Order: sequence, then C-alpha cells, then structure tokens
Amino acid sequence: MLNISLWGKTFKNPVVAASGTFGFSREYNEIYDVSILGGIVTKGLTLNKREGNEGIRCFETSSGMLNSVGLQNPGIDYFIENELPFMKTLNTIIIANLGGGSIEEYVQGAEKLDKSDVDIIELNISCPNVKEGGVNFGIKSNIAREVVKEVRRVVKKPLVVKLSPDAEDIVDMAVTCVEEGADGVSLVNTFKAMAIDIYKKRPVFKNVFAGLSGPAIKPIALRMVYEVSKAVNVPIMGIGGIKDYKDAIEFIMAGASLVQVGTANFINPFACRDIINGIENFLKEEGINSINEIIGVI
Amino acid sequence: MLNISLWGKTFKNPVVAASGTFGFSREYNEIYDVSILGGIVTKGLTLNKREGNEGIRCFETSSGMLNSVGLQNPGIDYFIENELPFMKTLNTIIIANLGGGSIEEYVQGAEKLDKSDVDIIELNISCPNVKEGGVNFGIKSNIAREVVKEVRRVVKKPLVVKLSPDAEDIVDMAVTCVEEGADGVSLVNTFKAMAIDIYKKRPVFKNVFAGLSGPAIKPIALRMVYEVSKAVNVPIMGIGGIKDYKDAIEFIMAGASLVQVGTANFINPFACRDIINGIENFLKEEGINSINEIIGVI
Amino acid sequence: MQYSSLKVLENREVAKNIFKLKLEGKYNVKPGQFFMLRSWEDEPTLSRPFSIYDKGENYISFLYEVKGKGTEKLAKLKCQDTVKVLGPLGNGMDISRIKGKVALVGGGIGIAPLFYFAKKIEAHVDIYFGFRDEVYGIENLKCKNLYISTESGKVGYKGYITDIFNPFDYNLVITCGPLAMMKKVKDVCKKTATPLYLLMESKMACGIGACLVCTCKTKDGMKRVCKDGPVFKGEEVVFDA
Amino acid sequence: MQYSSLKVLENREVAKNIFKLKLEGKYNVKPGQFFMLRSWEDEPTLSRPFSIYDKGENYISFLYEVKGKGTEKLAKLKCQDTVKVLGPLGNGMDISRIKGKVALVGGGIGIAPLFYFAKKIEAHVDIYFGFRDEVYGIENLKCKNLYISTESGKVGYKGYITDIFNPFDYNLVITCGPLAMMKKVKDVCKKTATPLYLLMESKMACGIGACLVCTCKTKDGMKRVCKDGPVFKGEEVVFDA
Ligand SMILES: Cc1cc2nc3c(=O)[nH]c(=O)nc-3n(C[C@H](O)[C@H](O)[C@H](O)COP(=O)(O)OP(=O)(O)OC[C@H]3O[C@@H](n4cnc5c(N)ncnc54)[C@H](O)[C@@H]3O)c2cc1C
Ligand SMILES: Cc1cc2nc3c(=O)[nH]c(=O)nc-3n(C[C@H](O)[C@H](O)[C@H](O)COP(=O)(O)OP(=O)(O)OC[C@H]3O[C@@H](n4cnc5c(N)ncnc54)[C@H](O)[C@@H]3O)c2cc1C
Ligand SMILES: Cc1cc2nc3c(=O)[nH]c(=O)nc-3n(C[C@H](O)[C@H](O)[C@H](O)COP(=O)(O)O)c2cc1C
Ligand SMILES: Cc1cc2nc3c(=O)[nH]c(=O)nc-3n(C[C@H](O)[C@H](O)[C@H](O)COP(=O)(O)O)c2cc1C
Ligand code: FES
Ligand code: FES
Repeated sequence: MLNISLWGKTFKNPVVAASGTFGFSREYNEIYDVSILGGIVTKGLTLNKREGNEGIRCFETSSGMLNSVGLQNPGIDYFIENELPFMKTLNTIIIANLGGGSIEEYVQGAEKLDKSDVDIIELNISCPNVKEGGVNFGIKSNIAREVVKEVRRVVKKPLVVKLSPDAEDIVDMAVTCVEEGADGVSLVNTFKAMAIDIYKKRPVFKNVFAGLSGPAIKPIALRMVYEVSKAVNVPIMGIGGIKDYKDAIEFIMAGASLVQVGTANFINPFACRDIINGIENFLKEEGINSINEIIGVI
Repeated sequence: MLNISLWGKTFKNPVVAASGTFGFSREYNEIYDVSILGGIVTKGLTLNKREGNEGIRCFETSSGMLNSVGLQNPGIDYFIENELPFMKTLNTIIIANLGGGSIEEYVQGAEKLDKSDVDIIELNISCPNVKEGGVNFGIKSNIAREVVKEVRRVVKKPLVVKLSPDAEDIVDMAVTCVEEGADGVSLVNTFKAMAIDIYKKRPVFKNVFAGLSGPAIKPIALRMVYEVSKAVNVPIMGIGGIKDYKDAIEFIMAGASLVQVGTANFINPFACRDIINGIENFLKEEGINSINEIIGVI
Repeated sequence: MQYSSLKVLENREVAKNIFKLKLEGKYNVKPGQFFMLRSWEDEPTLSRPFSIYDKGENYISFLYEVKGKGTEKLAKLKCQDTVKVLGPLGNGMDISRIKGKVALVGGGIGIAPLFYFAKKIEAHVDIYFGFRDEVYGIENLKCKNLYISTESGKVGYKGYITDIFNPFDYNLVITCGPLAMMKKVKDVCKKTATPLYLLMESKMACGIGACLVCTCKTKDGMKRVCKDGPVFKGEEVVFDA
Repeated sequence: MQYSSLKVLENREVAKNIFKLKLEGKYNVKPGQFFMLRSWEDEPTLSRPFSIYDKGENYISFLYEVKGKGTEKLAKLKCQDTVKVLGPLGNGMDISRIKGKVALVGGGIGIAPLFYFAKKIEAHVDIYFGFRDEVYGIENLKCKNLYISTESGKVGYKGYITDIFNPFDYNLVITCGPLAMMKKVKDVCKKTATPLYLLMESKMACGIGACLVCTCKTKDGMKRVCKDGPVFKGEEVVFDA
C-alpha cells in the first residue's frame, strides 16, 4: 500500500532521507536497517573533493537549525569507488545529489554519476556560482535554465532538480526546470538565513549566511510544494521540516509523490522509520488502500 | 541611552508593537502601561470597514503561527474618530498601518491618515490587489513602485513601506520603495504559508494560504534586514519572530533602527516591556552608551 | 486582568484524560470568564484558554480535557510548580442578569464553565449534562434537578442530553459543549422562544481582543470570542453550514 | 550504538550548576566516548552530547554543567523520568594503548570524561584538575597524585592548572577543557615532545558522523568530532587563531 512507481523504479514507500543529513547512509545503518527506506539521497557531491567551510557550521534556532557545511564531500570518483558499492548493497533507491560551482563542473560531475550505479540524480542548483562571484544558481529561472539544460544533455538517468526556496519565483523556477527536461523536482532546500553573536558583535557564521532547515520552515515549504504541484506534471519530492507522519502526509496531499526527511533525523534518529510506520497506520485507519490515492488530493 | 531620533521624532526606545498583534493598544494597556513603548503600529486600516475572513483564522506551527485575519478593521474614519484620540493620550509614537486592495483605495486612505494625528504611516504593500485578481502588491518591485509613488504624492508625514518576505527580490524591493520616496522600510511581514487538515483532506484555511509569523521565521527575517540595510540608507524597522531582547539586538546590529514585536506578545503579554528592559541591561553590561552605537554594527 | 505566575495547589486526574487544576490566587471572576494558561516555555507557541470552573477565597480552579500538546503539558504539572496565567478574560455574565428558572446544558468538557454558573445561581437552576461514557466534574455540584446522560448508557439516560432537554419550562438557557450540541439547543430554544446564551470556543492567540484571530460570525459582523464573548446571545451567533 | 529511553536513577546537583546524572542501562563504553541526550520534545531542536563520566554494571553516568536550554531541562529530571539516549558514540580510546606514566589535565567541566579515563588506568595516572572556584566530580577518584587548582584559591593551588603542570615526567598526556587551556597544554607538550591526546568539543547535530556540522580542522583536513573524534592526537589538531 506504500509502493510508488516513478521513473521506471519502485519506491517501497514515499520516505527518502534528505541530502546532507544522512551521509552515505553507513552511520544510520548502524542504528537501524536503512533498507526499509523508500530511498536515500547522498550528501551533496562535487566533481572534486571539497573541505567545506571553516568555523562554526551549526547553530540552533527556534524549531530549526542553521548549517554552513559548505559541500564538504570526498568527490564523485571517491564516492563511486568507496561509498556507492556499500549503498548498492542496501535494498533501496539511491539518489546522488550533485552540486557544483560552475556549469562545467556540474556537467562533468553529472557525466560521471550517469555512468555509475546510482538510480537517480538530484541536481542541487542552490549552490553559489563561483564564476559569477558566488551568485546562487537557484535564484533566477534563466540562470537555472542553463544548468539544467546542460546537465540534462549528458544525463540519461532520471534527473530531478532540487529547488531553493530563495528562488525569486518558485513556480516559474519549477516550470523552467521541467521545460529543460527535468524528470521531477524536489523542494525545498534550506532558506538563506543568518544569526548574530551579539556579544562578539559579528555574524555567527564566517560566511555570514547559513541555511535554515527543520520544523520551523514546514509551513512555507508546504505552500511551495502545493503551488509547484499545481503548475508542473512531473513527480515532486516534498522537503522541509517534515518531522512526523502527519507532516509527511500534508506534503503528499499537497502534491508530493515522495517526501524527504532531513533535520528530523537529528531530532529523532528513528524519524524516517517512524514516519514510514505512521503513514502506513494512517492509511489503514482512514481506509485508504494506497498512498497513490492521496497524492495531490488537495 | 535607548532614545532614537528618526524622521524628526524621538522614540524613547527602539521597541514598537507590530501591526495586527496589538489592536489599537487598548487591550494591552489593561495589562501594562503601553506608554513605555517606543511606538505602536495600529491594526491594518483600510479606507472602509472590513469584516475580514471567515472560518478558522489561526493555526499553530512549530515555533510559529499562521493567521488569516484578512484585514478586519473598522475603517479609517472610525479609527480616526474613535481609536486615535485614545492612542494619542499615550505617550508614545503612533504609526498607522495602511492596507488596501487597489491603488485608489490606498491613496484615499493615505490622504485621510495624513490629515489625522498619527505620527507616521506604515504602508503595507503585502495586500492582494483586488483589481489584478488578488496578486500581491508586494511581490514584484515594479508593481510596488506604483503604489508607493502614488501614496507618497499625498503623504507629507513620514512614510514607511512594510515589505513582504515573499518579494521576489527583497533588496530590489527596498531600493525601489526608497527611490519612490519612502522615508523608511519595515520588514518583514508574514510569509505565505499553509497547513493541511489530513483528516478532512483539505487546507486548514478557507483561503488555502495564511501568513506565518513567530520565532520560526526569525533567522530568515534577520537575513533580509541585514541585506536590505546594506542597500538602502533610510531607517529600517526590523520585524520577524523577535521574542526577547537578544533577538531585538540581533536585528539592531543587522541594521534596524527600530524593531517591531508581533507574535511574541501572544507568547508573553509582557514581551515588549521585557525586551525594552533587556536591551537596557544589555547596553549597561556591555558598556555601550547609546543604542545608536550598535545600529548596523555588523 | 493581570498576568501572573500562580502556584499549583492540585492537579488531579478526575476521570480518564480529565484533570482538575487548582491554582493559588485571589481573583474576582464572573461565570463564563476564562484565563489563558501556559506551563511551558516555547512549544506550543500559544497559551491555552480555559474557563473558570470554580473559585475560592485563595484559589481558582479549572477542569480540562487532555487533547493535544498544551493540555498534555498541563497534565504533567505537580504541586508547587507554577503556571503563567492571564485573566480573567472575556465578558462572562453578570449573575444579577440571570433571573427566573435557568437550565444549564453542557456536553463533555463543556460542562466546565457551567459548574461555576451553577455555583453562583444554585437556588434556581436545573442542570443537563451529557457525557460520552464517564461522568466527571459534578462533585459538590448543587442545583434543583440534575439530569445526566451518557452515550454509552453507563450513567443516567442512554443517549444525548439534547434528547431529554426541553427548554419550555425555563426562563433562560445557558449552553456550552460541542458545536453540534449547541446548534441543537439553539434550534429547540428558538421553537420555544426561550432566551439562550451560548459559550463559544475558538482558537485564540492574544486572548484579550487585540489580534482578531478568534472571531465568531454574528448578525452584527465578526466578533471576538475572547473579548466580546465567550458568552453570546443565542440569536446573535451565525452558525456556518 | 543504540537509541533507547533510559530511566533516571539519580540527578543531583553536586556543586553550583554542576549535576550528576545516572541512567539505568548496560553499555560497553570506552573512555572518551559520549552519548547524545534528550529529555525534551521540541525545544531545543537538537540533542546534546555528554561524555561518559562513569559506568557500572547497570548504569552509566554523566557530569554536566548547566549552560543553556538543554542542560536546564536535564537539570529538572527526577528519578523515574526517562531520557532518550543515543550511543556510545565517538572513537574513545583503547585503554590497552595507554601505557606508561599518564597525566590527565582537565579544566572545569572538561574533567568529566577524564574521570572515566582515571578509573580505567588508576594505577599509573596523575591528575591535574583546574576549577574556577568550587571543586567537584572527584568523589571516588583514584590516582597516584591529584593536583587541584582553583582560580579563586579556594582549594589547592591558586591559579591555572597549566601553571603547575609539566609534561616532562609523563609518557602520555590526555587533556580536556576550555580551548585556551588545551592550546596551552599542547604548547608545553610540544616542547617536551610528550605524546598528547585532546578531547575536542563541537556543536553537534546527528552525533554519529552523517551531517558534517561538527568538524574540527586537522592536518589531514576537516574531521568529524563525533565520529573521527572526540579524541584526537595533539599534533593532528589545527587550532585557528
Ligand atoms: C473560552 C474558552 C474556554 C475553554 N475552556 C475550557 C475548559 O474549561 N476546559 C477544557 O478542557 N477546554 C477548554 N477550552 C478548550 C481548550 O482551550 C482546548 O481544548 C485546548 O486549547 C487544547 O489545547 P491542546 O494543546 O491540548 O490541543 P491542540 O493540540 O491545540 O489540539 C486541539 C484539538 O485540535 C486537534 N488538532 C490539533 N492539531 C491538529 C492538526 N494538525 N490537524 C487536525 N486537528 C488537529 C486535536 O486533535 C485536538 O482535538 C476552552 C476554549 C475556549 C476558547
Ligand atoms: C563530545 C562532547 C562531550 C561533551 N561532554 C560534556 C560533559 O560531559 N559535560 C558537560 O557538561 N558538557 C559536555 N559537553 C558540552 C555540552 O554538550 C554542552 O555544554 C551542552 O550541549 C550545552 O547545551 P545547552 O542547551 O545547555 O546550552 P546552549 O544553549 O547550547 O549554550 C551553550 C553555550 O553557548 C552559549 N550560547 C548559546 N546561545 C548563544 C547565542 N545565541 N549567542 C551566543 N552564545 C550563545 C551559551 O552561553 C552557552 O555558554 C560535551 C560536548 C561534546 C561535543
Ligand atoms: C546539515 C545539512 C546539510 C545539508 N547538505 C545538503 C547538501 O549537501 N545538498 C543538498 O541538496 N541539500 C542539503 N541540505 C538540505 C536538506 O537536504 C534539506 O533540503 C533541508 O534541510 C530541508 O529539509 P529539512 O527541514 O527536513 O531538514 C542539508 C541540510 C542540512 C541540515
Ligand atoms: C494575527 C496577526 C495579524 C496581523 N495583521 C497585520 C496587519 O493588519 N498589517 C500588517 O502590516 N501586518 C500584520 N501582521 C504582521 C505583523 O505585523 C508582523 O509583520 C509579522 O507577524 C512578523 O512579526 P512577528 O513574527 O513578530 O509576529 C499580522 C500578524 C499577525 C500574527
Ligand atoms: S484571541 Fe486575539 S482577539 Fe481573541
Ligand atoms: S554531528 Fe553530525 S557529523 Fe558530527
């Protein structure tokens, strides 16, 4: 009753671990068998290894957290050689999250991932464009269009574009990505936000800004998923502050075929497992035969 | 040490009660003497009386709340005759918040308020434009430009434009408002958000969307205030999830000359009072002589 | 109206999921008035409204049902803990205005405010309380006639209290409970032209009339349950379909 | 590593703002390992890391200082309450690797993990603990020599523990405490070329190595305090200016 077929693949349930919060799944697999998940998105990968940001990387806010990890990752080659084989032993869908600082970097990374054993590529366009002085690729539709177009050209696997909530017009952004061939969209990434250390009279983060995630953002993320689902007809992965099965069902009813769970894993290491069980119970109690019946019912 | 002079007026401290959360100040004045406040913004006023929205108007979220009051207010004439005289007996700055559904409605309202005894007009451009089928005035800079231009023409009093965080580009929006003669900007209003009743399989609110406020939004609001303060050189009122003096000081350091406190009044009826005292203690403990020294130090 | 930290004198489960909370404090309260309570810091964001259930020289008490986050936290309170309390709030009723033979019709936890009405006008009041299964909150309740119904038939009449309530005999009816029950009471009172007061509920934020989120539709427009109510005249309230 | 709800056996204030928390549970733990604790629902968002302070057949215990929201909530725990516990986490140290004469240098609440080191290697360890004013956490502490300093001079040497600590005599030094203290210890150990281990701290989210927010700069790049640490070799860690 939780099965969902998308892009020629079957997700055993709609619950997917979100990028950057689940590493390459080894760690959570020590706490519970992560094969029960519908899917797992890898930590954001870039063509070459990155060390990520210096200084404080995490700060708590009301019902949320700010992070400034800065795409620390071992690089795509290392991932394919050392992490992917383990992930492929898991009985779940593996989604590679791809980041980059320039179109060329994205394209080269995409080529490698497309040849690898990952099931799906999630293109994270909320990365600062190093060539354009750090301007985010995910804000203006016409800039995003270029990235998606070029990456699509080299990717034969299902390509999902992950949208930033800071996009000027999230609906237009989604439509643009689909026009350029995205097989799906996932939203939202973290919100650009900040915190100030009032005693030191300076921003908490070296980069000034950091990304807000967690339950705090849920009502805005849900609205965005709803609006996007009315405008595109590709599958949507709903993300943002999902902490329990009720939140997950809200996103599904708003139009998401799958949901991704991020920060909630930190709040409750069993979050994904509890959400899967919660959805199943909900469907049973409400007499709904299949999750597919409630996707986008609103 | 808390005095701030802006627009030829002296605020005795930077703490202002936010529109829609403090009524016309009579109610909170029964709990404590609201004359201690730096200023008070009225409930959003429109040319004519409005009944506001039907159905549920309030829903709680993690560290926040959604509201869908829909500009219920007695109309500007009634306000000037029946509420303003009382407010003018308070020893604080009175700011009228002006809403509207069309440019004409805004202009006519502004004319009346400009002739009244209010000290400052805060123009709320995050209202749906009834003429353009409900599209929000506050999203696109060029649409906001028209409203601000026309209202400015008829307003001699200080005019502050209140920005929506849903603006496509909040910095460009602020710059546009200042270009059109705004004496200041206040930000942010509530975020467009939603909630779904999963048992009834429908949105919680009749209007589907509602406005998110409260501590949840603080990190995003703070970032916006910081970005805007780097781009304009008019005074800024910082708003969004401020619940204690630490939050207030973060906004002030980010560039706000004044802060507005909304949802926190519901969490703690003494919130504004506690924030004023907290700021004063902070300045003393840190050996800062005047609040003016820390405005925009970041 | 004042905002204070009050000490818990008692917090006892009187029936399944139904608690009685007694707080130390001296208040002048009218029946139908309520307080905003908060025994937590951050979550849930908003405080919760509860009607005055009883009061003594040095205390006020509440009867509440555990429904969600807020009431779950209240249920954990122990003696000597403190609760933040704003009130008394709302219009309440002047007892001097309550004349003649009065019926109090309550359903479920809606009986809580009616207890205090009964206490104030015990000489000339009949009580109609309907419960699902267990009966609670009627300890020390004094009145002329007490009618109890339970849906399960455990105590009293088996069925809804509105099945056995007839407003014909009364000069005034005051009701509080689930919407469906109050609508029913309104309908029957209309037929007999019996004056009726309803105690309305609504999600609240400020609780004092400042934010306009708690409105209820009336013939004279949207009114604030927290300030213009919670006691409304029967004919005033417009029930949506 | 497991995620469980453990029962509170004891939660006692042993010095001003310093609590000892004892939880019922059987664990295999290495000194230097830690657990993520959570005794609340929503706020603060993240769980909090605490080092193993002591353990027995049926319990694990922690020594913590009340600093902010999280530890304030821990401080309210009463016997029989439950705490959610994830662990044991981090590398910790194989005691078999600890040979020769060892010095444990701790400052403030940084002594907490060192207590468990001392317990495991009591035969050949000297202890240097510095406090601000009050001395705590040394009950039942066994070692060859115990050096105590307090900044106020209340107990022991008046000043910093690093004033009286000299690594010259030792085969190994293990330190935990404020960054400034650990830097100082690193400096002196460098001079005498004494092998050093540091117990690093960092704000944590997942606690298990999945999220990369808790990194510490090392010669070999950014490493996760929660997984690659918290025990790091002295020469490995790069302290920022
Ligand atoms: C003037 C007034 C007086 C009152 N007096 C009393 C009194 O004396 N005694 C008393 O017990 N109560 C009284 N109430 C009601 C009381 O205030 C509420 O029961 C209380 O606020 C519930 O808070 P909670 O946090 O426990 O539940 P909440 O979490 O607020 O939930 C309340 C209800 O809403 C539902 N709900 C919550 N979240 C969702 C969601 N996401 N989707 C769908 N449904 C949801 C829950 O199932 C539950 O039934 C009064 C109310 C008013 C307005
Ligand atoms: C591996 C490891 C082991 C540990 N072991 C122990 C142990 O055994 N015992 C122990 O007591 N501690 C230990 N700690 C430290 C402990 O985890 C922290 O003290 C605890 O998380 C504090 O949580 P809190 O919510 O009480 O404080 P927080 O609210 O998180 O505050 C912590 C500190 O940050 C400051 N702070 C908070 N918010 C702000 C702000 N907005 N601006 C500026 N400053 C701010 C506070 O003043 C405070 O000093 C360990 C940490 C790690 C990483
Ligand atoms: C610590 C952390 C690291 C993250 N790293 C990535 C990343 O590498 N790539 C990416 O697309 N999103 C990343 N995200 C964003 C999450 O995948 C998710 O979109 C966001 O956190 C919102 O969901 P949540 O509220 O459930 O956490 C990260 C989030 C967190 C908290
Ligand atoms: C119940 C409610 C009603 C509001 N009404 C108005 C309004 O009439 N006009 C307006 O400009 N803003 C209105 N706001 C927005 C607040 O003034 C403020 O901008 C917003 O709530 C963010 O601040 P906060 O997080 O401190 O509440 C309202 C907010 C709330 C919660
Ligand atoms: S709750 Fe604010 S007006 Fe009633
Ligand atoms: S806290 Fe997540 S990697 Fe260390």
